Amino acid sequence: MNDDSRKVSAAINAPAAAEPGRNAYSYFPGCSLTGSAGEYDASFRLTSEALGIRLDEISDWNCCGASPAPHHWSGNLGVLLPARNLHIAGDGHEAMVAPCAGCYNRLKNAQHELTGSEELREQAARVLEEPVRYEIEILNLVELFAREVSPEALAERVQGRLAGLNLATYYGCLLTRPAKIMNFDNHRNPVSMKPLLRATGAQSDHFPFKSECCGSYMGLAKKEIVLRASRRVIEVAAGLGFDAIVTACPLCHQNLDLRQGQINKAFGTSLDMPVLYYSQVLGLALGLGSDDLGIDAHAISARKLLAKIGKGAGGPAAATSLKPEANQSTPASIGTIPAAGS
Amino acid sequence: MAICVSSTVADGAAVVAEIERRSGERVSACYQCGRCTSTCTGSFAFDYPPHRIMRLLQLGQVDEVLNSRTAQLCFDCMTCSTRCPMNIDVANVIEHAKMIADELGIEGDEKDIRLFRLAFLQNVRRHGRLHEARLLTWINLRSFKPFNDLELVPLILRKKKIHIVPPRIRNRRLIHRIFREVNGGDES
Amino acid sequence: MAELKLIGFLCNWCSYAGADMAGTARMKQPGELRIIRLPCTGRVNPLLILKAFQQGADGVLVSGCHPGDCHYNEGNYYARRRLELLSRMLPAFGIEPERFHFTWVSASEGARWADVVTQFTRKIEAMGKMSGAEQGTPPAKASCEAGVGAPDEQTGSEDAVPA
Amino acid sequence: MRIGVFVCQCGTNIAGTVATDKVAEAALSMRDVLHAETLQYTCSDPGQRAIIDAVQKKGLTRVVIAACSPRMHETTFRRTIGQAGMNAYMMEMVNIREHCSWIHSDIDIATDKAIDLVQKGVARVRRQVPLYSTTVPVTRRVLVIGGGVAGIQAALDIADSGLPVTLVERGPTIGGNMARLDKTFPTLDCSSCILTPRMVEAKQHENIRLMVNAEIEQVRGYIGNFEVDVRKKATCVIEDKCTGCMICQEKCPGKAPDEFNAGVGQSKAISIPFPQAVPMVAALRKEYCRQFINGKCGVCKKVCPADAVDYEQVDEITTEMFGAVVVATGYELYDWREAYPDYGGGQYPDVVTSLQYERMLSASGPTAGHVQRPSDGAEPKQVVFVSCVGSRDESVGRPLCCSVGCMYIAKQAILTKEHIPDSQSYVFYIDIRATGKGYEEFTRRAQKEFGAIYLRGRVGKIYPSNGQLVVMGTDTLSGGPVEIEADLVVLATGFSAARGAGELARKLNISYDQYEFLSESHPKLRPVETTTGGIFLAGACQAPKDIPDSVAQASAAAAKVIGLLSRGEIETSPMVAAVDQLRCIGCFKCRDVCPYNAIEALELRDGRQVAKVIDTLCQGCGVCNVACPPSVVSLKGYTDNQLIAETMELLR
Repeated sequence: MNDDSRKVSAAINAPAAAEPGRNAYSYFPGCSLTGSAGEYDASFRLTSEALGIRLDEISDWNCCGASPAPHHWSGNLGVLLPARNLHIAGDGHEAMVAPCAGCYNRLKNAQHELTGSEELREQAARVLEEPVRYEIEILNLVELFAREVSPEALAERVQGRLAGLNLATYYGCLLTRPAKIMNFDNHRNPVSMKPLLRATGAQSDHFPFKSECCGSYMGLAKKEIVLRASRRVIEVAAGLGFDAIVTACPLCHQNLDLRQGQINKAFGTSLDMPVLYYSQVLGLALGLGSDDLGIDAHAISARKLLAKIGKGAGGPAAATSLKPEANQSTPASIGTIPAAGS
Repeated sequence: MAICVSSTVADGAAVVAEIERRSGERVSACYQCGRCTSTCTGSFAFDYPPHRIMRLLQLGQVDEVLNSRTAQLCFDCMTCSTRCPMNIDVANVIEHAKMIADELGIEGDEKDIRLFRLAFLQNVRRHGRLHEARLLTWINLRSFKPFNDLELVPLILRKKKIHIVPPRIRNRRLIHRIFREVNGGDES
Repeated sequence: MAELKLIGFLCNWCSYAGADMAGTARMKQPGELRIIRLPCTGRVNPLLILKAFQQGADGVLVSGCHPGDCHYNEGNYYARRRLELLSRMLPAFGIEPERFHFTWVSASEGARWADVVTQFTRKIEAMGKMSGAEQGTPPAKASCEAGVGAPDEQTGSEDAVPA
Repeated sequence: MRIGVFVCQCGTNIAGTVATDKVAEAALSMRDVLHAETLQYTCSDPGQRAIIDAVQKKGLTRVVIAACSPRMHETTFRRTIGQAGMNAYMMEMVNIREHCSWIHSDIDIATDKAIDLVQKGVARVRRQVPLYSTTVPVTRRVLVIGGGVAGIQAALDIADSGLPVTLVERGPTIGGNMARLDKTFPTLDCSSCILTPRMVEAKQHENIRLMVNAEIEQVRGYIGNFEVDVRKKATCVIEDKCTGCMICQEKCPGKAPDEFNAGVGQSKAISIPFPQAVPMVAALRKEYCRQFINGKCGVCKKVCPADAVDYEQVDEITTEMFGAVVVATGYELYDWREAYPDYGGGQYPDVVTSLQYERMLSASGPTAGHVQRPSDGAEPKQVVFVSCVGSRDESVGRPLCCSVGCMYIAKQAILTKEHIPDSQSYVFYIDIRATGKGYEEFTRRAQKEFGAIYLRGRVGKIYPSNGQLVVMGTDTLSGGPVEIEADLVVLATGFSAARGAGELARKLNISYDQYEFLSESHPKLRPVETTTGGIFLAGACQAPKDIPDSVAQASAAAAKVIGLLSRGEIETSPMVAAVDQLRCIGCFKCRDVCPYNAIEALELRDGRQVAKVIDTLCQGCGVCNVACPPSVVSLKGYTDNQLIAETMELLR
């Protein structure tokens, strides 16, 4: 299987491979990918390999600080922790890739702040005991694949392997916001995943909740926020007939997948929506094994979805039409939410 | 800058000015259309939805803002900022209100979220990386909710989503130095 | 340091009106710039600008209608050609080209005008006054006088005119 | 030389920041100044009298007035000194308000600057000579561009005064956007009932010539004498022959989008936009016509009983002279789709624009007045109106208020209830702007009598769910988010300038703003004039406007045109170029650069060829002045000597 996929990559990326260094990236996995999101790491490495992209993991990287660092220490903890990673990420690479949307966001924010403040650069230098290097280009995996893989080449190679699936692209918050720092295509309507997903033969209709929030890191401290926000994302996707939600963020994944059972329990729903990492979907399209890609490591089984692939069942009826299946003429509710915390 | 917190409009103005200075946003640009609130992810758990936070700041009522659940709970998803028709980064304003509340030692009622942030950073400070299992345990014990998320544990174990041994980086000294730097020498 | 002397040549239809609008909207601006009104930037003689520098201007700003919007159809295009050339020649006269700025501001762009004035003034402030050596360097002086000639007070035609 | 300087205090507008006494005092020490005084309001009657007094008592020969912008009051003060017996051009205004007191807060800085500016004005006026205007005859014909309600009103008013009018309309019929409306606020008059008679009147008026399917190609000339090329686009229908029987439309097999119905329903490749169109003439759209796409069809030609179809027809350009032009190009709805992905970006069929909804409400519309939602034809029971889409939204570059959205939403909410009695309308608004006569009462009625529920807040998101749409909004009055399940969502989209408005403005040489709305000469005192003499504005081409305001402005523009052309001839500006023919070397560089062809060759008696300025053509731009190698072309009022003197004075 893996030998096969190497050939795939050679075919897709023949011209790119000729340029030395261009498709070798410094790799920052981040804590989640070495912990609960191990399958994201595995699938990213495998897919990259199959696509002829070399990943060199940064040696001895540290936590980016995630959300708590910038929030609770006004003393620049949110800059200094990622600054060390930026500092050691270079090593002959022009760009680094951080598949975790949270890390990506922290790293880019830190870079932005370092660029704008002499004082911060001095502080970083004091801690690092040498002038801080922070200019390396920071990419997310969506951007990396968009840059390295042409939809035409991918389509030719995968021969519509994922035909019949309708995949909801889910970007969440951290990839795209704040817009002026992230510069991630169109922050109001991000579209970067779509061309490659379509190239796999899958359908990818407009998903109105693509940049709504899943509830972020509130899972541990204020679970009701996550359950409520994630429920809506999943419900809308299900209502529109999507087969799976595709994400590029371990935190989103955790909220949408791992907590889907909690959502069902809390709200009496029976949601059963597979949530896949973008790298897993591309890996599947490239013919990599679902075990290797860790599809199984998810709480919500993707078995039905896997069964669909290859059968070419013409695809599910797209739910873009708003014709009601049954005439549910329930009176519209105005759900005014009381101001006080419920 | 020393900040005197008071509910009087006159004194509130200084805090609002400080929030504006740090965030680079103008609260007076808000015309209360409420679009931030229309899709705010967490507002059902907040006491003031984002447009009311902006309004309170416009009126200099900083006491309400700094002590609000909103300031403590807003998790910076920035949905409001993306949609604001006046290009105000509302989340950024709330973020700075939160930081000023912290500096002033305002604890508020939402202990769990503070605990989470604290636990997270202690965890990182010790290992250089986050150890998720330890974070979960620590929070559950400290928040006196030992059974929170317990139903997930078998699932997590079955799906091999957890490491029992904490990950550690080699250069932990540097991490300690960073924490010392931001804590003004105090490493705790 | 003595006060900076900045001169702005503005066309009547777009930029002068834009500056009026900035005023009407009370948009505060630095106080160094003095505006001279012209019908069109096409009326701006490059030699006049050299003359201004020679006489001690620290910066000269010319502002007209946006390309395509000239009240006289194409005056601003003539201005652009002439003034770009001038800009390239300034170093030969010992004048830093940054001291000269040519831009477009429309009648509805009050905010833009305020911004242009502020930016330009800050830039010249940062550069400082023209050094004495630059003023009246022989080539500048020579061409200015050959071209437009110093105004002769006696040619002011008051006395020839029945009042 | 005896110069008088008058420093205006403009109440506290100037005196608040400029020490006007000091300015006057400083003026007294300037060369040839023998009178200086401050005046409280120079432009007022006592102010002007003070100037006349000083001129006459002290024998002043030149005047400098330091006050507001010359763009505001130059003509006022020229008249004043004219009354004092001086040549009107022996006056110079310096701007110490817009360019000084209003933009500075430091009194010393502002006062110094004001003194400098007065000094500059004195230097300039010392070199001024008297100038005299001439007159040119005017063409007593008028061009009206745009056949909406404003253009129709202006054309009728002007034509009624006896002046011939050519009304040029880009589309196949006059009537504009108003013809597409069902009812009008606040009276709920039937829009067609009040407009179509006016359309017919315009068609039948002996002084009006209608040109539909026509666009302005090029404009030359100036006030009183514009030479205009009009392109009459080929529609493959001979207008004079077509009887409007609509058989071609019936038989045409080529489907085409229905532009008149804002995309609701479909039309044919050859069609008449609507049954009350004026003129009642079919037009063919080649891009949808099988004859042109496939090269074979010819149905319309075959069935036309009047033999009016001509596939070989080509565009025609006609050139005419006009003394004045009224621009009434109107508006179109802002295209919201790109900017509002959160509202579905046009992907949800049941999210419609207000104009589409208007067509759905109209008895003459594609659904014959039965409100049906586009997705399935069902009658909507829950209708949500979303205000300010593409209005009051800086994040999409549209901070302006559309000025009519609040009113037409109220109207549509009322009509919804009338059409579907068991329906419920919800209106998301930010502020209700209802300032016209009877408007406030009207919006109250929508709520009180027709049960529309108004929610104060901007909608964040719309998404489909279970065959309905969920509208996520806010009610800031009750304090928090609100969600409504809707059958149909109507977006109150803002106004954009008509497509190509900026391009037309450039052809006409008039200014426009960043949204391509055309600019009036002065927002208060010259609201229908443009900065170009002889060209006037009417209706929503200038800014978003409702029907009464458009009609009022059209009549105002008509009055201006009639006033202008009633004189038969007009004064030209004397600030034109002049050639010193003794020193002219006959190189004709001036002629090459002149944008108005206002310079011709003149043979002197000694056989020398020299340049000569045609005063009536010269517009006074001064491009020739700069181009002249020996500097012998000079723009009166802006001579080299004057400009150099101003410059030198500022650099003393």
